[in-house]
Amino acid sequence: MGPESPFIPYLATLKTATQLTPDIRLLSVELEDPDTKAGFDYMPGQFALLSAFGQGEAPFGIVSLPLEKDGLEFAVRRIGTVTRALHELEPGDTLGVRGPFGNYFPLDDYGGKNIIIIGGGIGMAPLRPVINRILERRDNYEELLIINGARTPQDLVFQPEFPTWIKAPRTRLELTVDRGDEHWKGRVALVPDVMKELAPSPNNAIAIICGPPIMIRFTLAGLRDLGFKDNQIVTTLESKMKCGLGKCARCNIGEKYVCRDGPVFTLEQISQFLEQP
Amino acid sequence: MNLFFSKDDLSRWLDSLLLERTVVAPVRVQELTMFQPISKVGEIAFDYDYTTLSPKGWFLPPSETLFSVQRDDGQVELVPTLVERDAILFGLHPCDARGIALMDKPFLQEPGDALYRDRRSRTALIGLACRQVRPECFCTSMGSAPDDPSDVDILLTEVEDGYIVQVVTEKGKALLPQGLVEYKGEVPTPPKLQVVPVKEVISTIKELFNDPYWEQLADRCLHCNICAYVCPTCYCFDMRDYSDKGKVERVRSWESCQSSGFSLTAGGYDPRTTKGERLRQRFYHKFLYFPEQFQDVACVGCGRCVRDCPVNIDIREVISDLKQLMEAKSGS
Amino acid sequence: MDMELIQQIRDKARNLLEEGTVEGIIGYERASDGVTARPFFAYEPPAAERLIFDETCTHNLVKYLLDKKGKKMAVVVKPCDSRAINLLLNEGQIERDKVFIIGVGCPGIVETSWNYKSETLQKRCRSCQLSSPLVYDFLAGGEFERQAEEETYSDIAEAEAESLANRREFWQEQFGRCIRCYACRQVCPGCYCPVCFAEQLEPLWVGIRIAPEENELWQTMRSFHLAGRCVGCNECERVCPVDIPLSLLNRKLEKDVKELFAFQAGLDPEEPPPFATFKKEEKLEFGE
Amino acid sequence: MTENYKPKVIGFLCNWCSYAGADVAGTSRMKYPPNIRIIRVPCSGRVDPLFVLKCFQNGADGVLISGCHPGDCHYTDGNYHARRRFALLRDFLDYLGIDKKRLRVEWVSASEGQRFAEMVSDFTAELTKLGPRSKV
Repeated sequence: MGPESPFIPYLATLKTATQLTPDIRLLSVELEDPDTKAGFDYMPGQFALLSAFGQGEAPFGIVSLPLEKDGLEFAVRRIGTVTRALHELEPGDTLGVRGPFGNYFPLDDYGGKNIIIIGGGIGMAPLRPVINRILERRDNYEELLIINGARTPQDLVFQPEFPTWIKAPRTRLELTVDRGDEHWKGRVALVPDVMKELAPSPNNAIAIICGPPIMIRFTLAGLRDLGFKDNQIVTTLESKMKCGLGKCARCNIGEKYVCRDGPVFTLEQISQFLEQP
Repeated sequence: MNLFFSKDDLSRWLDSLLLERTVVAPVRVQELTMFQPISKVGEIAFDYDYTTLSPKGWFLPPSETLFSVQRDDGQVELVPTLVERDAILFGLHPCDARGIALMDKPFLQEPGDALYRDRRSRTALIGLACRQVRPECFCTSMGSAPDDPSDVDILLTEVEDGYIVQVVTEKGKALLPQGLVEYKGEVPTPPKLQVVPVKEVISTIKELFNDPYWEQLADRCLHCNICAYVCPTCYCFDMRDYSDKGKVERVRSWESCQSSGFSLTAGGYDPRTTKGERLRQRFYHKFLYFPEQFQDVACVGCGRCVRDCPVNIDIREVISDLKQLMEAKSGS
Repeated sequence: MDMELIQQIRDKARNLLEEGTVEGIIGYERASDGVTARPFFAYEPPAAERLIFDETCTHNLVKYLLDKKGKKMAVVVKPCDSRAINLLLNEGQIERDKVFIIGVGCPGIVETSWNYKSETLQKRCRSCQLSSPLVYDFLAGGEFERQAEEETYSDIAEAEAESLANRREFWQEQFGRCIRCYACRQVCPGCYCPVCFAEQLEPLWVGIRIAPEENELWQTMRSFHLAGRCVGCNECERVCPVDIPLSLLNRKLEKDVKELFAFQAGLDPEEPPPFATFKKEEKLEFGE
Repeated sequence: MTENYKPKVIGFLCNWCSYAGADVAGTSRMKYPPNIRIIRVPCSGRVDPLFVLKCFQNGADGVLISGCHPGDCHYTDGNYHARRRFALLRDFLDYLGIDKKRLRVEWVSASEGQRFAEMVSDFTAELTKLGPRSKV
């Protein structure tokens, strides 16, 4: 199996690891081989398979933007054997990266539109590069509404970036939690209810949502009530993925392979899936 | 142009191949026949009618190490498993050869699996045409035939005192000794087989996705992995790292859509939880998803799942059930 | 084929469905090879006509009750299968009032495989002492006088007599063939853990590697988890696609449990199984 | 027997009696072979047969399970259950080709440091005679 085998990860070094929430860590990773690093181009919405050698591999959305100075970033929630090992890595340790895989958010098609971004918990991760890419080219887009929900205040993801999001032009950041605590002064409500309350208009708008299945189900219903059509709602599916190459047939939902045909789909596409995710 | 091998010619030839190649052939193991590397030609069960497991295991083994992780003074190196030796896969029936050709599609599709590709290119397939068939065989309905040479390098057909040698590819030709006598005799006609109406089902199966048929069929299913593991065209796999015995290696193993953890995500979400959904996935992958992705049906009609399913979920019966359901549905 | 026995089962099944006493019948129907039998689920009265019972009805249907928890089901039960009912009652997996047991006086089941029915009785039937199921709500075909031979575990004794090295080599070869299809687990009424130890990732007891050592750990632990619980239906050995003689494992433990603890699984739903109890004064082999 | 063969022994010692006994052996400088790796468990009843099998799979040559004398169990009946469990497992392993002498179950109280040291020495000597497990 020569080096070009798609099953062999690129070696990478963990540069920094910052704790975003009690169980989510932001890993900043640098590919060791300079040519690979230069050639590793990706778009918001694509994912990679991270290897914690000795445990295994798991798919994670790439949450940084390409050409950012400090390499690839992944938000990893500690939830299984691989994620636990990733949480135990120290800066300087070696890990494996395979990718980039999958399709991406077609942000260029959303030029001139109002963008509504709704994320729940770790669901915020794949949406971060979308937000930062929109802020990078702010004039291409109209209003940007970000609804970021979590179980508790310390579970809100990407808090260090909230100030820049709030200060960005024509951008509105709405935070909400299921359960507040003594010094939480913000909203205490479920994401779908916040969305209904803010009632964003569907004309010339695109809604990008990602979060736990229960949140997605109710948020979708709310969006439809507001008049959003299925081709205006985009999400990224989280399914069991092993190879990322369309071979191991673990990630297929209906006739679609999430790792190659997705993970980004419009609701219209998903509704035509034979099998509902 | 057909050549001819006497039984002794064949043994001598295989002996010569054994010198510098691994020869994998059907071998009797207690009451079973299994494809195994042989050390002497005498071990080969030339007259076998079926093997419990298909020869896919030579190209996608039940378990294999994809690469091992070597750490010396902090520097990590990934050492891939390499194919050491050329090999001969001897005595596989045409249906199994077609199974391998079908498995080539996902594994060689860009970006191709290098280990699989190396094994495929360094293994010559010497097929053995079927002289008798079993009641559960239906290869002709699946585009193969008891004497179909299309997916092997050489096809042997047993006749009175030897074998007809049909050279199919250059790779096969290069293996053969010089001066083989031409076979002028009459080529035996292959046995007839039942017809299974799979073509009609392929085009209509989509409509039956939410039909209660699947839950009823799955009532008796045990959700073991037999049908997937004996099947020549089931290639789903799982990958995990092992760090016991002082080495860290990434292992790839067979996995089946019937097992409980197949579509379970780490967060606990599983799109397929009921028995019917799980069993349906097996037939939809074979008769809809694979055809949509690779324009071919992922079944070769070898009858292994029919034979080994503990509760007789018979793929031919499922196909005819689906046909009747469609006819009832469209009122024809 | 005893048509009189079959008719009794069909009539009983039909009126159970007509009365709505049960939501479904778990029984047998003819398999697609026209020779052997396969499990069959009847939910509508007319479907009862497909029910059969003959010497090829080898499956232990009791395990299917675990998929139908909460629903009242009827199940066709042979004497050996009835021990599985007692096992699952003893372990609180099924509720007696949720199961209508159609017992069958069983003439004995023959060795079968796909498209093949032999004349020889299965090993478990040759030594079966039960003339009718231990528990039933309706008995089809009446009791069956058995002239069963004594279970002498002669094959186990033979294996025990082998040298340690021979035994090691024998089992290494048998376990070497295992492909971990887990059919032995999926068919077994005693195997119902939500996450089997073989599928646990934390800790990784067995893992996904299909290799002799992992296979040995799997087979040894699976059979040991059935010590004092295996009811001897021997379906695990029947379904094994690579012919591993699993009954040599289960019946070895069955013999030892009888000798050490005078207990046999599934005979009495109230009696605690061997590992759930103990006798202070018993010596076993560790002195004191 | 290769001279430098040193058997690898895993010892599951119950915290209340045998582990304390081993401590006594240690603190009073009683000599016993260092081949044993001790794993403290709350009770001999806590030892799962899977632990024993995993030890043998990972290369142990011998496994010791030591708990309180029957009747002295801190949890009243942990050792009674362990006694039944390993009486059965021992014969079963032997049946599968793992010599039953490689699995030893002993009752050592907190004061029997001497007896613990002698038992471990005796067990290690026996395992040395038996040779490495994988060789069998």
